[in-house]
Amino acid sequence: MKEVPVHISLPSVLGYERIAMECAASFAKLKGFQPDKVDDLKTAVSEACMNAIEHGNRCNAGSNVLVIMQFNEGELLLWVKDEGRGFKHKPEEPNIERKIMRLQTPRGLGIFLIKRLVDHVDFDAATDRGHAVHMRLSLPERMASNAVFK
Amino acid sequence: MKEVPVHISLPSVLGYERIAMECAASFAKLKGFQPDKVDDLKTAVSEACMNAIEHGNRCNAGSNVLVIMQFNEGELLLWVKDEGRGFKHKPEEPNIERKIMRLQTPRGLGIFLIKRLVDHVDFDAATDRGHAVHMRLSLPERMASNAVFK
Amino acid sequence: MGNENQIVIERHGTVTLLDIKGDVTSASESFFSQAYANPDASGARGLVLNFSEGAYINSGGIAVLIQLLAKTNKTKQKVGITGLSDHFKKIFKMVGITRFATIYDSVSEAISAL
Amino acid sequence: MGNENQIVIERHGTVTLLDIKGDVTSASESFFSQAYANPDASGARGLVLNFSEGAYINSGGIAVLIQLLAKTNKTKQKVGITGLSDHFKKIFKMVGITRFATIYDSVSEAISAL
Ligand SMILES: Nc1ncnc2c1ncn2[C@@H]1O[C@H](COP(=O)(O)OP(=O)(O)O)[C@@H](O)[C@H]1O
Ligand SMILES: Nc1ncnc2c1ncn2[C@@H]1O[C@H](COP(=O)(O)OP(=O)(O)O)[C@@H](O)[C@H]1O
Repeated sequence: MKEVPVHISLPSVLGYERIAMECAASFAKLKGFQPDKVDDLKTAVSEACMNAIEHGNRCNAGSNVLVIMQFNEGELLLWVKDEGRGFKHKPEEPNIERKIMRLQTPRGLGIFLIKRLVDHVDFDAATDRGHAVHMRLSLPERMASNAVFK
Repeated sequence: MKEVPVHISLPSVLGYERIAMECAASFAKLKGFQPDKVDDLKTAVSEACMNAIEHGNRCNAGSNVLVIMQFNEGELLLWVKDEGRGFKHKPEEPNIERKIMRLQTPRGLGIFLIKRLVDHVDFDAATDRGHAVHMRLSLPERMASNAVFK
Repeated sequence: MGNENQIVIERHGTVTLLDIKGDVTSASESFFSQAYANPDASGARGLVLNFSEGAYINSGGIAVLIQLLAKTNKTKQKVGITGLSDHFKKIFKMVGITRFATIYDSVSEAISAL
Repeated sequence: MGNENQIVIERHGTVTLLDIKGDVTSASESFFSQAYANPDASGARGLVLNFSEGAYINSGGIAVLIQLLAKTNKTKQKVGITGLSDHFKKIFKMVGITRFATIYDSVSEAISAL
Protein backbone atom coordinates (compact mmCIF):
# COMPACT_ATOMS: atom_id res chain seq x y z
CA MET A 1 0.00 0.00 0.00
CA LYS A 2 1.23 3.46 -0.82
CA GLU A 3 1.50 5.72 2.17
CA VAL A 4 -0.26 9.06 2.27
CA PRO A 5 2.37 11.67 1.32
CA VAL A 6 3.63 14.40 3.62
CA HIS A 7 2.78 17.91 2.39
CA ILE A 8 4.45 21.16 3.43
CA SER A 9 3.46 24.54 2.16
CA LEU A 10 5.66 27.58 2.70
CA PRO A 11 5.38 31.28 1.97
CA SER A 12 7.85 32.43 -0.71
CA VAL A 13 10.33 34.04 1.63
CA LEU A 14 14.02 33.26 1.40
CA GLY A 15 15.13 31.42 4.51
CA TYR A 16 11.95 29.31 4.64
CA GLU A 17 13.64 26.71 2.43
CA ARG A 18 15.28 25.60 5.70
CA ILE A 19 11.95 24.36 7.00
CA ALA A 20 11.40 22.15 3.96
CA MET A 21 15.02 21.03 4.21
CA GLU A 22 14.66 19.91 7.84
CA CYS A 23 11.34 18.26 7.10
CA ALA A 24 12.85 16.26 4.26
CA ALA A 25 15.84 15.34 6.41
CA SER A 26 13.63 14.06 9.16
CA PHE A 27 11.48 12.10 6.68
CA ALA A 28 14.57 10.51 5.13
CA LYS A 29 15.98 9.55 8.54
CA LEU A 30 12.65 8.00 9.48
CA LYS A 31 12.85 5.89 6.34
CA GLY A 32 16.32 4.65 7.17
CA PHE A 33 18.57 6.79 4.96
CA GLN A 34 22.12 7.16 6.22
CA PRO A 35 23.47 10.58 7.32
CA ASP A 36 25.46 11.24 4.10
CA LYS A 37 22.39 10.62 1.95
CA VAL A 38 20.31 12.78 4.27
CA ASP A 39 22.84 15.60 3.81
CA ASP A 40 22.66 15.23 0.03
CA LEU A 41 18.88 15.44 0.17
CA LYS A 42 19.04 18.48 2.44
CA THR A 43 21.12 20.45 -0.03
CA ALA A 44 19.01 19.32 -2.99
CA VAL A 45 15.73 20.25 -1.29
CA SER A 46 17.07 23.56 -0.06
CA GLU A 47 18.28 24.51 -3.55
CA ALA A 48 15.04 23.45 -5.23
CA CYS A 49 12.99 25.40 -2.68
CA MET A 50 15.15 28.51 -3.05
CA ASN A 51 14.61 28.34 -6.81
CA ALA A 52 10.86 27.95 -6.32
CA ILE A 53 10.86 30.96 -3.97
CA GLU A 54 13.15 33.19 -6.07
CA HIS A 55 12.52 32.22 -9.67
CA GLY A 56 9.16 30.42 -9.63
CA ASN A 57 7.33 32.71 -7.21
CA ARG A 58 9.56 35.81 -7.53
CA CYS A 59 9.71 36.16 -3.73
CA ASN A 60 6.04 37.05 -3.60
CA ALA A 61 5.30 36.11 0.02
CA GLY A 62 1.67 35.47 -0.86
CA SER A 63 2.61 32.67 -3.28
CA ASN A 64 3.18 29.26 -1.81
CA VAL A 65 5.86 26.69 -2.36
CA LEU A 66 4.49 23.20 -1.93
CA VAL A 67 6.74 20.28 -1.06
CA ILE A 68 5.38 16.74 -1.27
CA MET A 69 7.29 13.74 0.05
CA GLN A 70 6.45 10.09 -0.27
CA PHE A 71 8.28 6.84 0.31
CA ASN A 72 7.49 3.92 -1.93
CA GLU A 73 9.31 0.65 -2.60
CA GLY A 74 12.68 1.79 -1.31
CA GLU A 75 12.51 5.19 -2.97
CA LEU A 76 11.98 8.61 -1.54
CA LEU A 77 9.98 10.72 -3.99
CA LEU A 78 9.88 14.46 -3.56
CA TRP A 79 8.18 17.27 -5.47
CA VAL A 80 8.80 21.00 -5.13
CA LYS A 81 6.00 23.02 -6.72
CA ASP A 82 5.86 26.73 -7.41
CA GLU A 83 3.31 28.96 -9.07
CA GLY A 84 5.55 30.02 -11.97
CA ARG A 85 5.93 28.96 -15.57
CA GLY A 86 9.12 26.98 -15.23
CA PHE A 87 12.41 27.50 -17.06
CA LYS A 88 12.55 30.13 -19.77
CA HIS A 89 15.71 28.61 -21.21
CA LYS A 90 18.17 25.91 -20.32
CA PRO A 91 20.51 27.34 -17.66
CA GLU A 92 24.19 27.69 -18.58
CA GLU A 93 26.55 25.06 -17.09
CA PRO A 94 28.58 26.60 -14.28
CA ASN A 95 32.29 26.89 -14.97
CA ILE A 96 34.42 27.74 -11.94
CA GLU A 97 37.34 29.19 -13.96
CA ARG A 98 34.98 31.56 -15.75
CA LYS A 99 33.33 32.49 -12.46
CA ILE A 100 36.69 33.29 -10.84
CA MET A 101 37.61 35.39 -13.92
CA ARG A 102 34.25 37.15 -13.56
CA LEU A 103 33.24 35.96 -17.05
CA GLN A 104 30.23 34.16 -15.57
CA THR A 105 27.89 35.04 -12.70
CA PRO A 106 29.03 33.53 -9.37
CA ARG A 107 25.47 32.20 -8.98
CA GLY A 108 23.93 29.41 -11.04
CA LEU A 109 25.04 26.46 -8.91
CA GLY A 110 21.70 25.17 -7.64
CA ILE A 111 20.63 23.04 -10.59
CA PHE A 112 24.18 21.74 -10.98
CA LEU A 113 24.22 20.56 -7.36
CA ILE A 114 20.74 19.03 -7.36
CA LYS A 115 21.62 16.92 -10.42
CA ARG A 116 24.66 15.51 -8.66
CA LEU A 117 23.06 14.89 -5.27
CA VAL A 118 19.93 12.88 -6.05
CA ASP A 119 19.48 9.70 -8.05
CA HIS A 120 17.04 11.25 -10.47
CA VAL A 121 15.64 14.72 -11.06
CA ASP A 122 13.12 16.13 -13.49
CA PHE A 123 13.18 19.94 -13.53
CA ASP A 124 10.00 20.13 -15.55
CA ALA A 125 7.73 17.56 -13.95
CA ALA A 126 4.07 17.35 -14.88
CA THR A 127 1.76 19.25 -12.54
CA ASP A 128 -1.83 20.38 -12.69
CA ARG A 129 -0.89 24.02 -12.17
CA GLY A 130 2.37 25.98 -11.96
CA HIS A 131 5.75 24.29 -12.21
CA ALA A 132 7.27 21.34 -10.37
CA VAL A 133 10.66 19.78 -9.83
CA HIS A 134 10.59 16.08 -9.04
CA MET A 135 13.41 14.17 -7.39
CA ARG A 136 14.06 10.63 -6.35
CA LEU A 137 16.54 9.20 -3.87
CA SER A 138 16.94 5.44 -3.56
CA LEU A 139 17.56 3.67 -0.30
CA PRO A 140 20.73 1.59 -0.83
CA GLU A 141 19.94 -2.15 -0.74
CA ARG A 142 16.37 -1.35 0.16
CA MET A 143 16.88 -2.83 3.60
CA ALA A 144 16.48 -0.43 6.43
CA SER A 145 13.02 0.94 6.05
CA ASN A 146 10.78 -2.07 6.22
CA ALA A 147 12.96 -3.81 8.72
CA VAL A 148 13.26 -0.92 11.14
CA PHE A 149 9.99 0.86 10.63
CA LYS A 150 6.69 -0.93 10.63
CA MET B 1 1.36 42.37 7.69
CA LYS B 2 0.69 38.81 8.80
CA GLU B 3 2.85 36.25 7.10
CA VAL B 4 1.30 33.34 5.24
CA PRO B 5 1.43 30.38 7.65
CA VAL B 6 3.45 27.23 7.10
CA HIS B 7 1.30 24.10 6.74
CA ILE B 8 2.39 20.50 7.17
CA SER B 9 0.14 17.52 6.71
CA LEU B 10 1.18 14.08 7.88
CA PRO B 11 -0.32 10.59 7.67
CA SER B 12 -1.39 9.27 11.08
CA VAL B 13 1.54 6.94 11.60
CA LEU B 14 3.52 7.00 14.85
CA GLY B 15 7.01 8.26 14.16
CA TYR B 16 5.83 10.93 11.73
CA GLU B 17 5.45 13.34 14.64
CA ARG B 18 9.22 13.76 14.25
CA ILE B 19 8.72 15.48 10.91
CA ALA B 20 6.40 18.09 12.41
CA MET B 21 8.78 18.43 15.34
CA GLU B 22 11.78 19.20 13.13
CA CYS B 23 9.70 21.55 11.00
CA ALA B 24 8.59 23.49 14.06
CA ALA B 25 12.16 23.56 15.37
CA SER B 26 13.46 24.97 12.14
CA PHE B 27 10.66 27.56 12.00
CA ALA B 28 11.37 28.67 15.57
CA LYS B 29 15.12 28.95 14.88
CA LEU B 30 14.39 31.03 11.80
CA LYS B 31 12.35 33.37 13.98
CA GLY B 32 15.15 33.79 16.47
CA PHE B 33 14.13 31.51 19.34
CA GLN B 34 17.02 30.30 21.50
CA PRO B 35 17.98 26.59 21.61
CA ASP B 36 16.29 25.89 24.98
CA LYS B 37 12.98 27.33 23.76
CA VAL B 38 13.33 25.39 20.52
CA ASP B 39 13.76 22.18 22.55
CA ASP B 40 10.65 22.98 24.57
CA LEU B 41 8.67 23.51 21.39
CA LYS B 42 10.01 20.28 19.90
CA THR B 43 8.73 18.21 22.80
CA ALA B 44 5.38 20.05 22.87
CA VAL B 45 4.81 19.61 19.13
CA SER B 46 5.90 16.00 19.18
CA GLU B 47 3.50 15.19 22.05
CA ALA B 48 0.59 17.05 20.47
CA CYS B 49 1.17 15.28 17.14
CA MET B 50 1.43 11.87 18.80
CA ASN B 51 -1.90 12.53 20.49
CA ALA B 52 -3.44 13.61 17.19
CA ILE B 53 -2.13 10.44 15.54
CA GLU B 54 -3.03 8.03 18.37
CA HIS B 55 -6.14 9.45 20.00
CA GLY B 56 -7.57 11.87 17.43
CA ASN B 57 -7.04 9.76 14.31
CA ARG B 58 -6.70 6.35 15.99
CA CYS B 59 -3.60 5.58 13.93
CA ASN B 60 -5.65 5.42 10.76
CA ALA B 61 -2.89 6.11 8.20
CA GLY B 62 -5.47 7.54 5.80
CA SER B 63 -6.37 10.34 8.25
CA ASN B 64 -4.18 13.41 8.24
CA VAL B 65 -2.67 15.42 11.03
CA LEU B 66 -2.37 19.05 10.02
CA VAL B 67 0.14 21.35 11.67
CA ILE B 68 -0.07 25.08 11.05
CA MET B 69 2.64 27.50 12.17
CA GLN B 70 2.66 31.25 12.07
CA PHE B 71 4.76 33.99 13.57
CA ASN B 72 3.08 37.23 14.51
CA GLU B 73 4.19 40.11 16.72
CA GLY B 74 6.83 38.20 18.61
CA GLU B 75 4.71 35.10 19.05
CA LEU B 76 4.91 31.72 17.45
CA LEU B 77 1.40 30.32 17.00
CA LEU B 78 0.94 26.65 16.26
CA TRP B 79 -2.09 24.46 15.66
CA VAL B 80 -2.22 20.66 15.58
CA LYS B 81 -5.44 19.41 14.00
CA ASP B 82 -6.80 15.90 13.87
CA GLU B 83 -9.99 14.41 12.49
CA GLY B 84 -11.35 13.23 15.84
CA ARG B 85 -13.87 14.56 18.32
CA GLY B 86 -11.46 15.82 20.94
CA PHE B 87 -11.29 14.84 24.59
CA LYS B 88 -13.96 12.53 25.97
CA HIS B 89 -13.10 13.54 29.52
CA LYS B 90 -10.51 15.59 31.31
CA PRO B 91 -7.35 13.46 31.56
CA GLU B 92 -6.18 12.47 35.05
CA GLU B 93 -3.18 14.41 36.41
CA PRO B 94 -0.09 12.21 36.32
CA ASN B 95 1.30 11.26 39.71
CA ILE B 96 4.74 9.70 39.63
CA GLU B 97 4.37 7.93 43.00
CA ARG B 98 1.17 6.28 41.83
CA LYS B 99 2.78 5.34 38.53
CA ILE B 100 5.77 3.73 40.27
CA MET B 101 3.34 1.84 42.54
CA ARG B 102 1.47 0.74 39.39
CA LEU B 103 -1.70 2.45 40.69
CA GLN B 104 -1.78 4.65 37.58
CA THR B 105 -0.83 3.95 33.95
CA PRO B 106 2.79 4.85 33.17
CA ARG B 107 1.44 6.83 30.17
CA GLY B 108 -0.52 10.06 30.37
CA LEU B 109 2.41 12.49 30.40
CA GLY B 110 1.91 14.29 27.07
CA ILE B 111 -0.68 16.89 28.12
CA PHE B 112 1.19 17.48 31.39
CA LEU B 113 4.41 18.26 29.47
CA ILE B 114 2.83 20.44 26.79
CA LYS B 115 1.21 22.62 29.47
CA ARG B 116 4.59 23.22 31.11
CA LEU B 117 6.62 23.79 27.95
CA VAL B 118 4.69 26.44 26.06
CA ASP B 119 3.43 29.85 27.15
CA HIS B 120 -0.19 29.07 26.37
CA VAL B 121 -2.11 26.04 25.20
CA ASP B 122 -5.74 25.41 24.37
CA PHE B 123 -6.49 21.70 24.02
CA ASP B 124 -9.90 22.35 22.56
CA ALA B 125 -9.34 25.15 20.06
CA ALA B 126 -12.04 26.17 17.62
CA THR B 127 -11.72 24.55 14.22
CA ASP B 128 -14.04 24.15 11.24
CA ARG B 129 -13.80 20.37 11.34
CA GLY B 130 -12.27 17.81 13.69
CA HIS B 131 -10.30 18.81 16.74
CA ALA B 132 -7.39 21.20 17.27
CA VAL B 133 -4.79 21.98 19.89
CA HIS B 134 -3.46 25.50 19.77
CA MET B 135 -0.22 26.64 21.36
CA ARG B 136 1.71 29.84 21.66
CA LEU B 137 5.36 30.49 22.44
CA SER B 138 6.58 34.03 23.00
CA LEU B 139 9.94 35.29 21.83
CA PRO B 140 11.61 36.72 24.94
CA GLU B 141 12.04 40.50 24.68
CA ARG B 142 10.68 40.37 21.15
CA MET B 143 14.05 41.33 19.77
CA ALA B 144 15.67 38.73 17.61
CA SER B 145 13.24 38.20 14.78
CA ASN B 146 12.87 41.55 13.20
CA ALA B 147 16.44 42.51 13.85
CA VAL B 148 18.05 39.40 12.48
CA PHE B 149 15.62 38.39 9.78
CA LYS B 150 14.36 40.83 7.22
CA MET C 1 6.70 3.67 16.44
CA GLY C 2 9.75 3.79 14.30
CA ASN C 3 12.98 2.87 16.00
CA GLU C 4 15.10 0.11 17.35
CA ASN C 5 17.33 0.18 20.38
CA GLN C 6 20.47 -1.63 21.15
CA ILE C 7 21.07 -1.91 24.86
CA VAL C 8 24.60 -2.94 25.77
CA ILE C 9 24.88 -4.45 29.26
CA GLU C 10 28.16 -4.00 31.12
CA ARG C 11 28.93 -5.15 34.69
CA HIS C 12 31.07 -2.91 36.82
CA GLY C 13 31.24 -4.79 40.15
CA THR C 14 27.90 -4.37 41.91
CA VAL C 15 26.72 -1.79 39.42
CA THR C 16 25.49 -2.61 35.91
CA LEU C 17 25.48 -0.15 33.02
CA LEU C 18 22.68 -0.28 30.49
CA ASP C 19 24.01 1.67 27.52
CA ILE C 20 20.91 2.59 25.52
CA LYS C 21 21.63 3.35 21.88
CA GLY C 22 18.96 5.13 19.91
CA ASP C 23 15.73 6.98 20.51
CA VAL C 24 13.50 6.12 23.45
CA THR C 25 9.80 5.82 22.60
CA SER C 26 7.00 3.36 23.28
CA ALA C 27 8.76 1.11 20.74
CA SER C 28 11.58 0.74 23.26
CA GLU C 29 9.46 -1.29 25.70
CA SER C 30 10.61 -4.77 24.68
CA PHE C 31 14.26 -3.64 24.54
CA PHE C 32 14.06 -2.32 28.08
CA SER C 33 12.25 -5.30 29.54
CA GLN C 34 14.62 -7.74 27.83
CA ALA C 35 17.64 -5.85 29.08
CA TYR C 36 16.26 -5.84 32.63
CA ALA C 37 15.50 -9.56 32.42
CA ASN C 38 19.26 -10.17 32.15
CA PRO C 39 20.48 -11.30 35.62
CA ASP C 40 23.34 -8.80 35.38
CA ALA C 41 20.69 -6.08 35.35
CA SER C 42 17.95 -7.43 37.59
CA GLY C 43 20.52 -8.77 40.08
CA ALA C 44 22.74 -5.69 40.30
CA ARG C 45 22.77 -3.48 43.36
CA GLY C 46 22.79 -0.37 41.19
CA LEU C 47 21.84 0.34 37.58
CA VAL C 48 23.13 3.12 35.36
CA LEU C 49 20.99 3.99 32.36
CA ASN C 50 23.07 5.84 29.80
CA PHE C 51 21.05 7.58 27.09
CA SER C 52 22.69 8.46 23.78
CA GLU C 53 23.59 12.01 22.91
CA GLY C 54 20.97 13.70 20.79
CA ALA C 55 18.45 10.89 21.31
CA TYR C 56 14.78 11.67 20.79
CA ILE C 57 12.88 10.78 23.97
CA ASN C 58 9.12 11.18 24.09
CA SER C 59 6.42 10.56 26.68
CA GLY C 60 6.02 7.00 25.41
CA GLY C 61 9.70 6.44 26.14
CA ILE C 62 9.40 8.01 29.58
CA ALA C 63 6.52 5.61 30.28
CA VAL C 64 8.83 2.71 29.41
CA LEU C 65 11.40 4.12 31.84
CA ILE C 66 8.74 4.44 34.54
CA GLN C 67 7.89 0.76 34.07
CA LEU C 68 11.55 -0.06 34.65
CA LEU C 69 11.69 2.19 37.73
CA ALA C 70 8.60 0.43 39.09
CA LYS C 71 10.66 -2.76 39.06
CA THR C 72 13.85 -1.25 40.51
CA ASN C 73 11.80 0.44 43.22
CA LYS C 74 10.38 -2.92 44.26
CA THR C 75 13.79 -4.57 44.40
CA LYS C 76 15.28 -1.44 46.05
CA GLN C 77 17.95 -1.11 43.34
CA LYS C 78 19.52 2.30 43.00
CA VAL C 79 19.29 3.89 39.56
CA GLY C 80 21.54 6.50 37.99
CA ILE C 81 20.81 8.26 34.71
CA THR C 82 23.45 9.73 32.39
CA GLY C 83 23.74 11.10 28.86
CA LEU C 84 20.77 13.47 29.08
CA SER C 85 20.80 16.91 27.46
CA ASP C 86 19.79 19.87 29.62
CA HIS C 87 16.36 19.73 27.99
CA PHE C 88 15.73 16.13 28.97
CA LYS C 89 17.19 16.69 32.44
CA LYS C 90 14.49 19.33 32.85
CA ILE C 91 11.77 17.05 31.45
CA PHE C 92 12.81 14.17 33.75
CA LYS C 93 12.64 16.52 36.73
CA MET C 94 9.22 17.85 35.66
CA VAL C 95 7.78 14.38 35.47
CA GLY C 96 9.30 13.34 38.81
CA ILE C 97 11.68 10.69 37.46
CA THR C 98 14.38 12.27 39.62
CA ARG C 99 12.54 11.13 42.75
CA PHE C 100 13.32 7.53 41.79
CA ALA C 101 16.63 7.92 39.99
CA THR C 102 19.60 10.29 40.21
CA ILE C 103 20.97 12.17 37.23
CA TYR C 104 24.78 12.16 36.89
CA ASP C 105 27.01 14.03 34.48
CA SER C 106 29.03 11.00 33.44
CA VAL C 107 28.84 7.24 33.46
CA SER C 108 31.98 6.91 35.59
CA GLU C 109 30.60 9.34 38.15
CA ALA C 110 27.34 7.39 38.30
CA ILE C 111 29.13 4.05 38.67
CA SER C 112 31.28 5.21 41.54
CA ALA C 113 28.36 6.94 43.29
CA LEU C 114 25.98 3.96 43.25
CA MET D 1 17.67 35.78 3.39
CA GLY D 2 17.58 35.24 7.08
CA ASN D 3 20.90 35.28 8.86
CA GLU D 4 23.70 37.39 10.12
CA ASN D 5 27.37 36.59 10.24
CA GLN D 6 30.04 37.65 12.54
CA ILE D 7 33.48 37.40 10.97
CA VAL D 8 36.32 37.61 13.44
CA ILE D 9 39.64 38.65 11.86
CA GLU D 10 42.83 37.36 13.44
CA ARG D 11 46.37 37.93 12.16
CA HIS D 12 48.86 35.11 12.50
CA GLY D 13 52.03 36.55 10.95
CA THR D 14 51.60 36.62 7.18
CA VAL D 15 48.41 34.61 7.36
CA THR D 16 45.04 36.01 8.42
CA LEU D 17 42.20 33.95 9.79
CA LEU D 18 38.62 34.88 8.95
CA ASP D 19 36.53 33.05 11.50
CA ILE D 20 33.04 32.98 10.00
CA LYS D 21 30.30 32.48 12.59
CA GLY D 22 26.89 31.50 11.34
CA ASP D 23 25.27 30.26 8.16
CA VAL D 24 26.63 31.22 4.76
CA THR D 25 24.00 32.33 2.26
CA SER D 26 23.54 35.21 -0.16
CA ALA D 27 22.86 37.34 2.93
CA SER D 28 26.52 36.87 3.86
CA GLU D 29 27.76 38.99 0.96
CA SER D 30 28.24 42.27 2.83
CA PHE D 31 29.87 40.48 5.77
CA PHE D 32 32.41 38.83 3.47
CA SER D 33 33.22 41.95 1.48
CA GLN D 34 33.58 44.04 4.63
CA ALA D 35 35.87 41.47 6.19
CA TYR D 36 38.02 41.36 3.06
CA ALA D 37 38.18 45.15 2.94
CA ASN D 38 40.10 45.04 6.23
CA PRO D 39 43.80 45.52 5.39
CA ASP D 40 44.67 42.54 7.60
CA ALA D 41 42.69 40.42 5.17
CA SER D 42 43.31 42.04 1.80
CA GLY D 43 46.99 42.56 2.62
CA ALA D 44 47.76 39.09 4.01
CA ARG D 45 49.83 36.61 2.08
CA GLY D 46 47.47 33.82 2.99
CA LEU D 47 43.86 33.68 4.18
CA VAL D 48 42.17 30.97 6.21
CA LEU D 49 38.40 30.86 6.07
CA ASN D 50 37.05 28.93 9.02
CA PHE D 51 33.39 27.92 8.72
CA SER D 52 31.42 27.09 11.83
CA GLU D 53 30.46 23.56 12.72
CA GLY D 54 27.00 22.64 11.57
CA ALA D 55 26.61 25.82 9.52
CA TYR D 56 24.05 25.83 6.74
CA ILE D 57 25.80 26.74 3.48
CA ASN D 58 23.79 27.08 0.29
CA SER D 59 24.59 27.94 -3.33
CA GLY D 60 24.03 31.63 -2.57
CA GLY D 61 26.73 31.38 0.09
CA ILE D 62 29.06 29.54 -2.26
CA ALA D 63 28.55 32.37 -4.77
CA VAL D 64 29.68 34.83 -2.08
CA LEU D 65 32.75 32.69 -1.49
CA ILE D 66 33.47 32.61 -5.25
CA GLN D 67 33.38 36.42 -5.28
CA LEU D 68 35.99 36.44 -2.54
CA LEU D 69 38.12 33.89 -4.39
CA ALA D 70 37.92 36.08 -7.52
CA LYS D 71 39.65 38.79 -5.48
CA THR D 72 42.25 36.52 -3.84
CA ASN D 73 43.01 34.98 -7.23
CA LYS D 74 43.79 38.41 -8.66
CA THR D 75 46.05 39.33 -5.75
CA LYS D 76 47.58 35.83 -5.79
CA GLN D 77 46.74 35.26 -2.12
CA LYS D 78 46.64 31.66 -0.99
CA VAL D 79 43.39 30.54 0.61
CA GLY D 80 42.79 27.71 3.06
CA ILE D 81 39.36 26.50 4.15
CA THR D 82 38.61 24.79 7.46
CA GLY D 83 35.61 23.77 9.55
CA LEU D 84 33.71 22.02 6.76
CA SER D 85 31.71 18.84 7.35
CA ASP D 86 32.34 15.93 4.99
CA HIS D 87 29.20 16.91 3.12
CA PHE D 88 30.36 20.43 2.41
CA LYS D 89 33.89 19.23 1.57
CA LYS D 90 32.22 17.15 -1.13
CA ILE D 91 30.07 20.05 -2.32
CA PHE D 92 33.08 22.40 -2.47
CA LYS D 93 34.96 19.83 -4.56
CA MET D 94 31.97 19.33 -6.88
CA VAL D 95 31.73 23.02 -7.58
CA GLY D 96 35.49 23.36 -8.12
CA ILE D 97 36.20 25.64 -5.15
CA THR D 98 39.11 23.33 -4.32
CA ARG D 99 40.91 24.48 -7.48
CA PHE D 100 41.25 27.93 -5.92
CA ALA D 101 41.48 27.08 -2.22
CA THR D 102 42.79 24.17 -0.18
CA ILE D 103 40.74 22.39 2.45
CA TYR D 104 42.51 21.66 5.75
CA ASP D 105 41.37 19.67 8.74
CA SER D 106 42.22 22.33 11.30
CA VAL D 107 42.90 26.04 11.51
CA SER D 108 46.39 25.49 12.92
CA GLU D 109 47.25 23.11 10.09
CA ALA D 110 46.01 25.66 7.55
CA ILE D 111 47.93 28.53 9.13
CA SER D 112 51.22 26.66 9.15
CA ALA D 113 50.72 25.36 5.61
CA LEU D 114 50.00 28.73 3.99
N1 LIG E 1 11.65 27.04 -10.26
C1 LIG E 1 12.14 27.74 -11.30
N2 LIG E 1 11.33 28.46 -12.11
C2 LIG E 1 11.83 29.19 -13.13
N3 LIG E 1 13.14 29.24 -13.44
C3 LIG E 1 14.01 28.55 -12.67
C4 LIG E 1 13.56 27.78 -11.57
N4 LIG E 1 14.64 27.21 -11.01
C5 LIG E 1 15.71 27.63 -11.71
N5 LIG E 1 15.34 28.44 -12.71
C6 LIG E 1 16.24 29.09 -13.70
O1 LIG E 1 17.47 28.38 -13.74
C7 LIG E 1 18.56 29.25 -13.41
C8 LIG E 1 19.65 28.50 -12.70
O2 LIG E 1 19.20 28.11 -11.42
P1 LIG E 1 20.27 27.70 -10.31
O3 LIG E 1 21.26 26.77 -10.92
O4 LIG E 1 19.54 27.19 -9.13
O5 LIG E 1 21.06 29.04 -9.96
P2 LIG E 1 20.56 30.48 -9.42
O6 LIG E 1 19.26 30.27 -8.73
O7 LIG E 1 21.67 30.90 -8.53
O8 LIG E 1 20.45 31.33 -10.65
C9 LIG E 1 17.94 30.39 -12.63
O9 LIG E 1 18.72 31.56 -12.70
C10 LIG E 1 16.57 30.53 -13.29
O10 LIG E 1 16.65 31.27 -14.47
N1 LIG F 1 -6.07 14.76 20.15
C1 LIG F 1 -6.77 14.08 21.09
N2 LIG F 1 -8.02 13.65 20.80
C2 LIG F 1 -8.73 12.95 21.73
N3 LIG F 1 -8.29 12.66 22.97
C3 LIG F 1 -7.06 13.06 23.30
C4 LIG F 1 -6.25 13.80 22.39
N4 LIG F 1 -5.08 14.07 23.01
C5 LIG F 1 -5.16 13.53 24.23
N5 LIG F 1 -6.34 12.91 24.43
C6 LIG F 1 -6.80 12.20 25.65
O1 LIG F 1 -6.03 12.63 26.76
C7 LIG F 1 -5.36 11.54 27.38
C8 LIG F 1 -4.03 12.00 27.94
O2 LIG F 1 -3.12 12.33 26.90
P1 LIG F 1 -1.58 12.39 27.19
O3 LIG F 1 -1.36 13.16 28.41
O4 LIG F 1 -0.90 12.89 25.97
O5 LIG F 1 -1.11 10.89 27.47
P2 LIG F 1 -1.24 9.54 26.63
O6 LIG F 1 -1.33 9.91 25.20
O7 LIG F 1 -0.01 8.80 26.98
O8 LIG F 1 -2.47 8.84 27.13
C9 LIG F 1 -5.26 10.48 26.31
O9 LIG F 1 -5.14 9.19 26.84
C10 LIG F 1 -6.57 10.69 25.54
O10 LIG F 1 -7.64 10.06 26.18
